[in-house]
Amino acid sequence: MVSPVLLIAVPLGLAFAMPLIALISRRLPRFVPLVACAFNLIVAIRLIPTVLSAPVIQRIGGFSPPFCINLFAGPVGVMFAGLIALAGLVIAIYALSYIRTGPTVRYHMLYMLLLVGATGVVLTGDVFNLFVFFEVLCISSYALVAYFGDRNGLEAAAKYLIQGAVGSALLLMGIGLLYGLFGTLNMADIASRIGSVSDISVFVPLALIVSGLGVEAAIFPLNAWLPDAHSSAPSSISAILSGIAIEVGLYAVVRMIFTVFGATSIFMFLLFLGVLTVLMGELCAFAQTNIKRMLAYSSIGQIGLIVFAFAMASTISLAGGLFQLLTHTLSKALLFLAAGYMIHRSGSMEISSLNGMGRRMPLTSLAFSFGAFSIVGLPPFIGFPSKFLIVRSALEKQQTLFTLLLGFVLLGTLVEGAYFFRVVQAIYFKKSGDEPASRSLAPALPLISMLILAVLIIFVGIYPQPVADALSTAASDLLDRAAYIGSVLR
Amino acid sequence: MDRNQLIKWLEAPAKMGHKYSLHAVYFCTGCGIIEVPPSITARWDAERFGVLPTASPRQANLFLITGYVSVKTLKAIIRTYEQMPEPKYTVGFGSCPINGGMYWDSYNTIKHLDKYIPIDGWIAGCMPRPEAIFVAVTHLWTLIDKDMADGYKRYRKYYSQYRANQEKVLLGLEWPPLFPIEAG
Amino acid sequence: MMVELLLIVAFGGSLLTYVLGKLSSRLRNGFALLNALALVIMIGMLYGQEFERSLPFGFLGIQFSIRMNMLSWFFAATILGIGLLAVLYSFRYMKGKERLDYYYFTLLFINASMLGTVVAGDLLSFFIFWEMMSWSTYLLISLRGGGKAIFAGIKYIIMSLVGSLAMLVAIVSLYTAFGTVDIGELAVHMQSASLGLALLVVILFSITFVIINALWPFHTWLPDAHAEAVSPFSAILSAVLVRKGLYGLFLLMYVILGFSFLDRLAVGAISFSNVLAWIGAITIVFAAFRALLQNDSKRILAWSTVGQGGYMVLGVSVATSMGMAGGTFHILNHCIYIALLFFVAGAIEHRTGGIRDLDSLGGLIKKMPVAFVGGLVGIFGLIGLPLTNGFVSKWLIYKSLILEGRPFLAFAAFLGTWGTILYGYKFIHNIFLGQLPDELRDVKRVPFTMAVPIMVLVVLVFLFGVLPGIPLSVVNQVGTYMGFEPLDLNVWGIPSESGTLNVVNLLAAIAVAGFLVWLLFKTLGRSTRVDQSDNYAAGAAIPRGRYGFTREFYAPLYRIVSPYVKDFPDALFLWIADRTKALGGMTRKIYSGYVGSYVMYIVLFLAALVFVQLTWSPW
Amino acid sequence: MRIVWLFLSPLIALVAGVLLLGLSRKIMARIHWRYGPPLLQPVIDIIRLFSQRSASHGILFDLGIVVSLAGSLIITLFLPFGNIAPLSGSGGMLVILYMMLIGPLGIALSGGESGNPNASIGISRNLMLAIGYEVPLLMVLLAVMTRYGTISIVEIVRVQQASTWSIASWPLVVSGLAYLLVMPAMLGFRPFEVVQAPQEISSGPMVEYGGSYLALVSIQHALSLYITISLFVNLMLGGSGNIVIFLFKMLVVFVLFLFVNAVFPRFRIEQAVRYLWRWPTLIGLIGLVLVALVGR
Amino acid sequence: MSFLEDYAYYFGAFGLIFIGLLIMLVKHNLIKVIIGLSILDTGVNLFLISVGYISNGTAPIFCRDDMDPSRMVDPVPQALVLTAIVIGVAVLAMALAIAVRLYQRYGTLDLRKIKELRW
Repeated sequence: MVSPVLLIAVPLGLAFAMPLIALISRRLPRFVPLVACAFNLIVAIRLIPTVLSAPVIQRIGGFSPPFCINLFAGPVGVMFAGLIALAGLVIAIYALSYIRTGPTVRYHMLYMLLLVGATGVVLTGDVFNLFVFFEVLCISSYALVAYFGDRNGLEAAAKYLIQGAVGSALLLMGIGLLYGLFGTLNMADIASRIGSVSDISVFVPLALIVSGLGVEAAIFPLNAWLPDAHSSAPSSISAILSGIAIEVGLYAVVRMIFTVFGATSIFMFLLFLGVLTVLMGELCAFAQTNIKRMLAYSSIGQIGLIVFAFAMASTISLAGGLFQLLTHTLSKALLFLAAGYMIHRSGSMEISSLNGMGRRMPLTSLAFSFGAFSIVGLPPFIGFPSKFLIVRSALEKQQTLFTLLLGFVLLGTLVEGAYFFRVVQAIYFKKSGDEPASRSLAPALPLISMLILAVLIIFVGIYPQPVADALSTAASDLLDRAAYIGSVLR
Repeated sequence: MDRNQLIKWLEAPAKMGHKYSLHAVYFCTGCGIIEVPPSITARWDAERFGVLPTASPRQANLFLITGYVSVKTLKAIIRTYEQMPEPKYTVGFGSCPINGGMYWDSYNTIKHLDKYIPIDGWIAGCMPRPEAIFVAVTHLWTLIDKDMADGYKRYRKYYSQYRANQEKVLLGLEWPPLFPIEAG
Repeated sequence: MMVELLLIVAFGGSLLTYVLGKLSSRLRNGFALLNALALVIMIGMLYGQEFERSLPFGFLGIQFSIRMNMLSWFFAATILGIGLLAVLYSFRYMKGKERLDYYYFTLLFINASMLGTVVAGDLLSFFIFWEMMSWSTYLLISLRGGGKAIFAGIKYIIMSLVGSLAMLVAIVSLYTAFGTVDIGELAVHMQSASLGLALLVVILFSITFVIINALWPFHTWLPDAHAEAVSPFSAILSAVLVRKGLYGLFLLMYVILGFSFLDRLAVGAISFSNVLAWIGAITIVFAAFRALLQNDSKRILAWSTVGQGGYMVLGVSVATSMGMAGGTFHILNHCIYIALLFFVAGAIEHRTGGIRDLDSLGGLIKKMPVAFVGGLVGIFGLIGLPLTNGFVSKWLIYKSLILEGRPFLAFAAFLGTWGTILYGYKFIHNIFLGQLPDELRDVKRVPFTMAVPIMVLVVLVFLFGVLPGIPLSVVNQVGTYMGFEPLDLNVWGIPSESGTLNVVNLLAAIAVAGFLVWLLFKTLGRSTRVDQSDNYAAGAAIPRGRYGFTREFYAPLYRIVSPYVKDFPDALFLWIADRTKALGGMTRKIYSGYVGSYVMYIVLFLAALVFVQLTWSPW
Repeated sequence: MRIVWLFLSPLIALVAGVLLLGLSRKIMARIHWRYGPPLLQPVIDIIRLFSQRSASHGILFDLGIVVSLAGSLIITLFLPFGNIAPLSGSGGMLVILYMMLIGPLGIALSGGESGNPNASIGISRNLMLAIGYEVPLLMVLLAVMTRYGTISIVEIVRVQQASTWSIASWPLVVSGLAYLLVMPAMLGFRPFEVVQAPQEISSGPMVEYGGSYLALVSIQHALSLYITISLFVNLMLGGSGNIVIFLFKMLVVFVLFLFVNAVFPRFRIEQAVRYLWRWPTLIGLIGLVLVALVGR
Repeated sequence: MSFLEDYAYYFGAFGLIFIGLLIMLVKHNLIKVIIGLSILDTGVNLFLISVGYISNGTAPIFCRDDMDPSRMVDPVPQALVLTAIVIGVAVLAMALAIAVRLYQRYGTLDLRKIKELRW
């Protein structure tokens, strides 16, 4: 029986040991994230069978809940942890050759801290702990966005930081209010008492927390930092930000709303917000000429889709939302990684500079198109089952409103298809301008990481059944407040 | 249509056809063409003789050269003549095609048209009246009957001479020879 | 196991072709051909079998199944047949071009996906194959590169995406309503479905199928896509891929819903079949006149594909056994002659160095006799002259329309045929007839491997035209499968009390009359062959280079019709795309780059939450 | 008997057509106050043409003509002539409609092969004019077929003989009017003589025809005159059981349109198509709507 | 007065928060914005402290038997605030570091001029 604490403790320890490791050899720190992520992945996979039957509650400090800080390793948490480890691993492999300049030791350290923060957020059962992990995640990502220290990176980091800080201030205020109301910080405890106070007094912390976490989760209109940060960061960081950071933010929002507040009435608001986010994100992306900004806006659109799915609050829709989350993590990571090397090769982020890339970098281009197809939701890629589940859940509501909103969401998908297909065409069919079409592959390690993602995308796309089963367990875990409270406050 | 003719037609229907179906390409080279419209319209009605204007030399078997022939026109005349299907008959209309007429001393007028294409008959006059066309047509009938309207055969036979004459005055032709020219 | 094997061979073959291409191009070509041939043989062995069974795996809890019946077989046979010929044709056509491995792979993959759609036994796998077909087609349309091809590709994939999203919603609503997507089970369940659901499903499905079948007003992707794709693939697109839309309509109208059920959806005269029929009629006329205005050999053919789709829909929507037979048979016929025509256009393109502009061609009959015969026969089939296969199917369609008392629809069909004559003649005239331009003096003949598919199709056009009973018996079985009375058939035509068709009589009459006239012509006429420069030009010697009338062939008619047959739907869709982009440009202005406003958004969001709470107090 | 008629009816049609052609020249001449050629002048012309040596532009140049004439000959087998229609059971009106394409199409292919721009212009005019008059004509034919509920022309004739002529029966009278308006265009008579237009485009598609080619085209022309008028008589004037009466009806119709031919100048092709798509189409449409409303 | 006494901290806290937000909204200089952020943080921290504050309370330690638990100040918010301050400092340091680098790159701290990334 492995303990979920290891998921946090080991990487954290390794992160702080990084300067020491660097003393031994300058080349060694590069491999530390690899080791940590592989370890995390193994632990998470080992944990999954256990948590599918019953969640593992890890108490810290010997108290029993609600007084202690506890880790709640339920299906969702462990799956997220596994996902984070997986994405982290793949991107770490990519970064082995991608990150060569700059303070690489700090990069890897910050990277590990980012992953630790993300893992902590998804595993924690304590509201304040959530905040702390969030800050770990955020601060390391601020630094990582500005990693190259170029104009855009710094500007994006500054903007990200200001908005993120406002968001965390709001979050902290919300947590303070919650504590003031209930005198406890344990999620399960708060959840069990939430009915005891008036609606309006619950509303204020809810609003603060949703806005605070919403900044990180990039819900419209709190997402102004996202296109800047994602487009200016190093591609590996864009991938992890897009693939992990906003997902974790979303997870936090969902966890708070579903489990802690049980606020069913906010769903309608979130529903509209999700649709709005989809449309905004996709429309903005449609008008982009910068590939990374386009991908970043597309992330906004995907977030909208996930919010839309979550806000429908049925088992299937949650499973769909989680599946879409998985899709987005894998595909967007793949897209950013592939785009990173294509940008590296062409030296420009303009879409027009990718013309004819299919001949120059065949495998990278292939990976990019897999990612694009998957994001758009074409079979047999992973995007299709998730889209299928979301559509199914919307239609199972049997209400005109939901069908209508679904229509808008699909409209967003259409726009998404339009700009992704445009890029795929540019890559494969447009003639590159002056450069002779010499063929050069990306270095092997990034290719391996892209390959892993691509294989996963196709494999899950063809055979989604186990993932879908696991995710529907996770979804019911998210939905079932009583079970959550019961298992923590046992 | 007497009886003898009927028998003759049965013997040689083609000849009958050639005689009574003279479809003419009126080559409007000069002022002579002014006499043609009266001849084919209600006043004189050429159609009762089977004479009918056609639009294209391919459909015609009578070539009526109406008026003076300049060097430039000659080229078109030769081309048109060569495009007509055999058997074909040529009639020069008015004095100009015969000998240059009032343009006899012009540097640019063809005085001897029959040096360049074979002519089966001439209608003299300046202008000949429309009736003269019908006289010519009836004469042509007799010629056809006697197989004497053989301009097209002559053209074929003496093509190398004709071609040489044509090339001399026109300084070369743009189209290949109609018939093979034997060397020498 | 035969069908599973078929799919495995189809998909595996395409992948293997790609791999082999990396080794040797000869091996790849050989294998591609062999694969296509094997598929044809296998589908031949499947003739007449009818079964439905579920596969041992599924997708998200939905069991996959496959079915094979005459309907599937009919479509599968056309797909694989044309696929085989297209592969054969590609050898020379694509020779020396870039990315051949990719080309063959995608071509075979598209064929395999299309095969998948027709043998799919449940709507989900149908959808999956459908989507695979869509995106792989998109990947092949733009192969040629260049602005137009890329535009065509993006146009296609967006419209196709609209269709597939609509279909996805339809399929999922069926699934949520009945808990199954198996076609056979759905057919049973649908009879008890609520009208609202049925209406939704029918409308959504129809959008999809109308888009892929390129019926007005969703035809706009087709002319671009077909014109810009490489010719063997244009043939596949036009001949079989577009007709997946009809397969879908068959499934929807006759297999799943059943016609009696469709009739219940009618509001007065506005019934599904009526709407469909009128869409078909508009398509026919509109496409015919649009094709008149084109000046690109493949674009003309592409528009004709649009128009011919209208005929099929007309026939299908009449829903008598005769109309059905006509519509179904027309699918087969169109598949034959349009593939033929695209092959011919491709051969011309191949040999003249990529000329598709009808104004710069001419006189090629002397240079490319095989292509000419192919083109002429194809156009005859397209027009539907007697003794070609197009005649029989059109005859059936017209007759069913007239006998059903729908003269206006029949009028549209006839008018479309006349339009077809005009553009068909223009196609023939501007490419093959007239004067040979100087720059085309040394055009070579059609290469052998390209001539073989052309000749095969020529023979088929005549064979099915003279002995229509052979294909019609298959068509009859398709109709029977869908629940129609079988048509009374002979091998030479259709005996029926209200107007019979006897093609052999026609053949005999034409043969005898033609022979007699030929005899007369040969015995009495004497003619000498002349050069093209020996031509009447009012006595002038014609210019050496070019002396023909091809430009603005129907200029007076253009002047009359062009204001009325503008491609309004196309303009509308482009306008929408343009506006969407402008909207995107506008909306993204809110990300102004100034942090103060971003912080403001956060505050405003909070304020909005408070406002919502205070106004409606949902929490 | 049927075999005999199979060969006889094209011949009769041929003779009738050639006679009509001769008659037309004679009557036109009389209207012009000319004496005019003999009645058999077309025969003489054809004989002359056959005896001439002509130029050929290629195989299609020959074949097109042959196909065109053969196609025209065959239609006569489908059209009831009196009561005789040897092949009418092989496809009905639809086959006739399609077979009527073969004539112009054959000439178009043959003329196109000649490579003469005048021919191409003539052909394009021919096709444009065809689509011009086909619009109202198809409406008329569909009205007739829908009215009688059959596509068999023999059946149509039979019904008319049992009751009354189409042109005299109620809803079809409108269609009949439209038919009358498009008849000159179908016959190629003025004011629709744009296809040949000898003064303008040197007789259009026929510009390169000489000799036997022109002979065959003349025969085809004669046949198409016969076919067009015969179709009108069969569909609108009730055909006839009696050959003589049938021919008489044809003659009347023909002379009627000859008068139109004689007194009109020529439209430009645009004007022709505009005219055909305006009045005849409008009337034809009204006729079709009436038939659709009245039903069988 | 008891009302003011009880809630003065809250007013102070929210006042600081609003001042901080206002500065962030209206000031264009990055340093000033960071100062605003700091004030905002301080406000939030003050707010957290005041949640657990009891006037005239005692430390939450049972060192004598007669300690009244209801008079004890809640220790948890203090722990929270401690953490929050640390985090705030980290963010502040990060922000200032970025500001310095930004100034090196752009030569200005005016946020209206640092607008290369937009739309």
